[in-house]
Amino acid sequence: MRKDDAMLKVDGLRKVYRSGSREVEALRDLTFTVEAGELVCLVGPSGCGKTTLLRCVAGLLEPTGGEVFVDGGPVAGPPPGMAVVFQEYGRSLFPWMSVRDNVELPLRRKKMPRSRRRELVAEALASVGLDGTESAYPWQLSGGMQQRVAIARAVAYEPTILLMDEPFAAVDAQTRADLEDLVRSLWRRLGVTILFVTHDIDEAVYLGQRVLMLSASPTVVQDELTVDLPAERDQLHTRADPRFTAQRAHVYAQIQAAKARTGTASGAAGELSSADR
Amino acid sequence: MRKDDAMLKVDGLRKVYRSGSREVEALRDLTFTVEAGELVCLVGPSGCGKTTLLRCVAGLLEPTGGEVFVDGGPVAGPPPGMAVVFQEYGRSLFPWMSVRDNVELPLRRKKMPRSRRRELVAEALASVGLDGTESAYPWQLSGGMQQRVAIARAVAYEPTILLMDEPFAAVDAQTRADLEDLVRSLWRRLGVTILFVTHDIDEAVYLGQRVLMLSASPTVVQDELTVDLPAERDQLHTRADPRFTAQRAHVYAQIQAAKARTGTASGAAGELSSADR
Amino acid sequence: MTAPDAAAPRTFRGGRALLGLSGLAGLLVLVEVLPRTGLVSADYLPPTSRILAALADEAATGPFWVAVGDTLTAWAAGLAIAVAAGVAVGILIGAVPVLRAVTASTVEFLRPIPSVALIPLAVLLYGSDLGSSLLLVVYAAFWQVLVQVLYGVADVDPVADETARSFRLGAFARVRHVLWPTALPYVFTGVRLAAAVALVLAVTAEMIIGAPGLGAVIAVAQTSNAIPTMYALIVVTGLLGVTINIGARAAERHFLSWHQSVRGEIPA
Amino acid sequence: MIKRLLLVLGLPVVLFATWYAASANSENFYAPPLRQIMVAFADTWTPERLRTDVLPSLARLGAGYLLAAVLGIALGVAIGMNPRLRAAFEPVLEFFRAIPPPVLVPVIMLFAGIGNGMKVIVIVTGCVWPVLLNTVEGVRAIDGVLSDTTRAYGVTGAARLRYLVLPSASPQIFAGLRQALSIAIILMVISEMFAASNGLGFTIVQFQRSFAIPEMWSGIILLGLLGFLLAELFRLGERYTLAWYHGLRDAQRRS
Amino acid sequence: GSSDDGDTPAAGGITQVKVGVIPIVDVAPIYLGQQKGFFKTRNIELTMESGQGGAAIVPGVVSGQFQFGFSNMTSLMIAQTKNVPVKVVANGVASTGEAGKDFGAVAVRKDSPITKAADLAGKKIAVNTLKNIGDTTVRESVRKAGGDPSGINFVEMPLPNMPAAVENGQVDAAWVVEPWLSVVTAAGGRAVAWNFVDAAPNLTVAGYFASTKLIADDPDLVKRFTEGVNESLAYADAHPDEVRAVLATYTKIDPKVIASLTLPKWPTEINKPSVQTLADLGAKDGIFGSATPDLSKILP
Ligand SMILES: Nc1ncnc2c1ncn2[C@@H]1O[C@H](COP(=O)(O)OP(=O)(O)OP(=O)(O)O)[C@@H](O)[C@H]1O
Ligand SMILES: Nc1ncnc2c1ncn2[C@@H]1O[C@H](COP(=O)(O)OP(=O)(O)OP(=O)(O)O)[C@@H](O)[C@H]1O
Ligand SMILES: [Mg+2]
Ligand SMILES: [Mg+2]
Repeated sequence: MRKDDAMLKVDGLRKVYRSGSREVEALRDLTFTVEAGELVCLVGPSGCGKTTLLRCVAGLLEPTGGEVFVDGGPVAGPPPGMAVVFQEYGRSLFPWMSVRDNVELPLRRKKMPRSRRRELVAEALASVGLDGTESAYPWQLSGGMQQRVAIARAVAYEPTILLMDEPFAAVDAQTRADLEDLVRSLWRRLGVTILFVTHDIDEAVYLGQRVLMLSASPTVVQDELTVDLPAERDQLHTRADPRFTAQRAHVYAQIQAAKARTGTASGAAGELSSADR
Repeated sequence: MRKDDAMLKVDGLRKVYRSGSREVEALRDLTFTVEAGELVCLVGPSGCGKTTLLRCVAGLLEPTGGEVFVDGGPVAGPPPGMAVVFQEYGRSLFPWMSVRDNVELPLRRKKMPRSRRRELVAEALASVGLDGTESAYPWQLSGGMQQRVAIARAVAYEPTILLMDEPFAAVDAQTRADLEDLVRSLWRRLGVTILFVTHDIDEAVYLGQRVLMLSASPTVVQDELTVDLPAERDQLHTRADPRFTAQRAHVYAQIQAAKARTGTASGAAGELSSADR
Repeated sequence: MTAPDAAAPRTFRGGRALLGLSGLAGLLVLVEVLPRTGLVSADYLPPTSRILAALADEAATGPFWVAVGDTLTAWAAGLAIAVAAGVAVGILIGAVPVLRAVTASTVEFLRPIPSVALIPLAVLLYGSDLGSSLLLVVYAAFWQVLVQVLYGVADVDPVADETARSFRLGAFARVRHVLWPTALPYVFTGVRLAAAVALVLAVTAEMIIGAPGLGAVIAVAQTSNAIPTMYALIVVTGLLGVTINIGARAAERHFLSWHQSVRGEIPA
Repeated sequence: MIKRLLLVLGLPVVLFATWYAASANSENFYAPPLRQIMVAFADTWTPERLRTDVLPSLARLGAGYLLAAVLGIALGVAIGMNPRLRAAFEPVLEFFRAIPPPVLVPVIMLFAGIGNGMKVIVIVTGCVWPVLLNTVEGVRAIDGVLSDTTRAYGVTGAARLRYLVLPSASPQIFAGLRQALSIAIILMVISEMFAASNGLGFTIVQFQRSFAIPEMWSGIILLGLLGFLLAELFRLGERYTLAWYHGLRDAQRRS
Repeated sequence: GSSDDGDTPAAGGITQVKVGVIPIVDVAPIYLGQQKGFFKTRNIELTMESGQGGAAIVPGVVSGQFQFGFSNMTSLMIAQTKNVPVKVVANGVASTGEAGKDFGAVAVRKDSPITKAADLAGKKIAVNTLKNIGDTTVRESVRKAGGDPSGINFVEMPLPNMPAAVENGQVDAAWVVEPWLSVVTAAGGRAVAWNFVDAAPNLTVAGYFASTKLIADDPDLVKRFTEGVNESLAYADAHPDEVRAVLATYTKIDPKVIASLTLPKWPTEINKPSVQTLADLGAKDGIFGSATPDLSKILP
């Protein structure tokens, strides 16, 4: 699309789920690019295919059509240096491992001394406000705490590309604000490329350099907004900025439009078709 | 606390989780009442014990101290006519049943003709924007769609008391607004007693007649706010109402205060203590 | 709950059958080659070709098919009883913790008692009728199902269980809609285990007690030193096992289409 | 503690008492009074007998069981993770699974001789199946999200096996190991029916053949006791290894 | 169960009788007699139940599931010492009494250094059942040949495995009966001791038995059965070709082997002194424990 040294390039991506006689076209035709070191937010109605897109980018799901390139090469399996925070945070934690081991697991592959690993783990847990829970099992934690463990795992991994699927859905407003700032500081410090799915339009505008808006299904990129806010952001001032308000209103209107077009008031159920029953 | 015909009375509730050498005091001392037909929202920092409280009220968890009364009687098991929307919506749907069967299952116990049951199921699914997915399995749906199935199940059940644990965490802003209105209309139409856990302060104020604010742990009721808004609410006008803004600011300040008191910036990890390791 | 039947899975299923056949063919070739290279004497392990010739001879006779029928009757009846009893008892014991605690020691005491040790008892009660075979088959297969069901029932997701409880589903509805589907994958493994054990015991009982069936024919072949025939009969037993498994797998694909183990393998 | 003892012993005591009463006047040669069996038990299973007959049996049992466990899990993981491998091997495995040990033993003797090796192999060929089948099914049932998580973070190879596959399948693997335990005891007896000159199974079969019926029953009781003891040991091991699993399930049920 | 189907005379006064047998050469006469109608004429309709040895047959007879059974004498004597309520009603099979021409022998492989019975001392010998007729008579063979039987290491092994075990050297020698004796010799193996012949002249090896209850309750049936068996035994002894023919009906022995295998003797009389000798041998080897069998209680 733009430059050629894009970190992530999605080209004509199409995904159809087939199981038995049921066929769902989750993604129709997606094309966009994310530069190295960019922070892009992705919004779109529930069920429009955001998770599907992320899983295709992560190399966990084979697209039906089109291609995904990460760092120049086509994606066949999960690219190295990638971290993912799954929407199903509870199920993405290993119930047989303590919180510490869960966060530490991906680090084991990285050649680093044990002490450094421990340090990274402790730092990451502290940064999500979970110090003291190291030896607990995930299922002994509350929903929001589990989600923060999953975030800590991604943070400790120090990835070069980070995919997050509604990572703050289960935490309270204050924690959410803190985590937003954590993600931004991480991004600025390490120069990570981030693709961030959220339902919160404020969050998308506050966090991102760009916001991609997906249509309801059949899903295409409906609109794209380059966020016109200073790189230095903070909860108090940025959110009070009139430009912020204007841009979130724009995104909101776009999403409304997307929904209106599919007919059903509040769902993305239109894409569900039954081939032969 | 107030009248004696309370639908729900929580009296000195205390819950300590014990497992091995780990001991967590999730709830220290909770006392409050919910009148029949009231809609009460519950907010509090992540990990403060909201889910624990809901599970005690639902009779699914034995309190360590204190008592819960529903409709005058002490709670021993799940009281009749109650529906719960669990925070772990994904795991609360049965993967071996189609969406339709999942929603229909609790209705089977109610004596009603099959056709009426089907009707209720179809209505409930339509009201959450999921018509067309009846024959899909839950794991074929997106996260937000799964959560809406869980909501539809509770709605179709036509309960007299409804407990909801962050029921809109996984849906987009527009759908969320629609679902909020659905809950309010349900409540007004059927006179259900609702206890609603949320992290979204706007949502708590928009939905509730009262908002209960829990402290970070050791958890007590930190504050309580009677929402001073007309019974007729709608997304556009209510949220623009200056009283609305004032009240959400109040709740926000209270929660900030709660967090500040526990020291850690963004967590509720303080309650985690290790008895002997 | 329809089995996947789109075009893609079908070709894979065809490929699966081919792969399975090639595995069996490999075994046949191995058994043909082993005696021919002299690694083992062909007198004691005849090559495939001679076994198959003996099999063809046997298959041409009427009594052979009667014996196969007898064995399958004992197998099917025994398995049905064992599975029904194992599932019923397993769910009962598994769902009621007190019962589980009370019966655990007795179950562990009874399980390791070999069916062969019960042969005199079986003969005492039923002579060499179907009854003796059934007794031994049921005794051995029952435990297989029971243990699987117990582990399966313990595997219920707490959130799913709480959901059912919060809607006050009755005991029966919870068993039917929550316990049973959760335990089903375990039950399937149990049934597959029990199916083979039942076949093994049916044949063994026939061999030792002389109840009519394949086992009795094998015993005659053994005591007559008719080695190719004996191997031919063993092959028949093995093939019965393979057939039974094909059936079990088909049933599994149908009834567990929702389960991770099945859906995980359908290319999305 | 006392409660647990009561739970463990309650039903067996009741059953034995019933048996005792019901058989007190038994005239049946093959179902002698329990009193007689108990006398025979004390006379038969002397420490000397335990050393010469039970110990060798236990050694063979242990060797066979461990071998079957290792083999079953290794093969099961390989087959469970690879659908094509499973398609190729399943029919052959099912073929062998259906062959009765009494038929298989003579064939095994052709290759393995008549020593302890043969008996261990017989035990392995019998009790590898529940472990294998359960491992295959357990591995197939690994949660998709967990599996995706390891893939996304590049946890592959041995680490994936150690941190994802084995723990995740372990509840079902334990179901298989539990099954295999009692089957191992049964096959110990069967293997000792052929070409043995000592061992628990040999002794029981010898009693049966020489019409020493009370002694035979006492041997069967000993087998049961052995099974019970091993199951208790097993339970301890399982409690330890699957602590997370039982914790996960108990925490929400009973706390 | 069908515990007393057999006792009740069926229509036309015919008695249904089940006999527990092992499908080997030894029981050829009863199959032949059945074919010839020797039992029909005595209003007995025979059904043969082929079990694999005493584990199934004796309990079957004791419980009345079978009316009669076939067993070797040593097993029956062991049963008697344990007071199993059974008693012999007819002779079963006997040794030919001729060394070199009996139906059972101790065989070794072609190149074995063992050439005579005395050489078996201290060797590993396979028998189909330990502590039974095989090991006691083999010990007697060695004893008579001047060897020391105490060091012999008997191992138990199914008969079908013995030819291979001898050839592979898994055992030094094996006590085999027909048809395996023919199989071993055909493969070049040699017989080095004729244990039945060495134990006693014209040894009675096995017999047909019934439960004492049946003998007391239905002496007439027992008498008819005994007569039928005796007629069959005599006929079989006199018509070896017909015996070989009937073998092809209930066994799957290779026709070439059937034609050449050594048949045992089927006298109608039980050789009581030889049974006494068996009892003495068994007692010497301690297979009866502390008891001694009482022949009067077991033989007719
Ligand atoms: N395994 C599957 N089999 C069949 N259909 C599926 C599967 N997974 C997802 N879908 C369908 O694909 C569509 C997109 O799903 P996806 O999970 O990508 O949505 P999403 O944008 O992440 O939604 P949400 O915001 O609710 O999480 C949905 O209609 C869903 O029903
Ligand atoms: N099964 C358990 N065993 C031990 N501790 C537990 C268990 N379940 C919850 N806890 C602890 O109890 C506390 C309260 O948990 P709870 O789930 O009630 O919080 P919550 O208010 O619902 O949080 P969130 O908003 O994040 O969902 C937490 O500190 C958690 O670690
Ligand atoms: Mg999603
Ligand atoms: Mg919660």
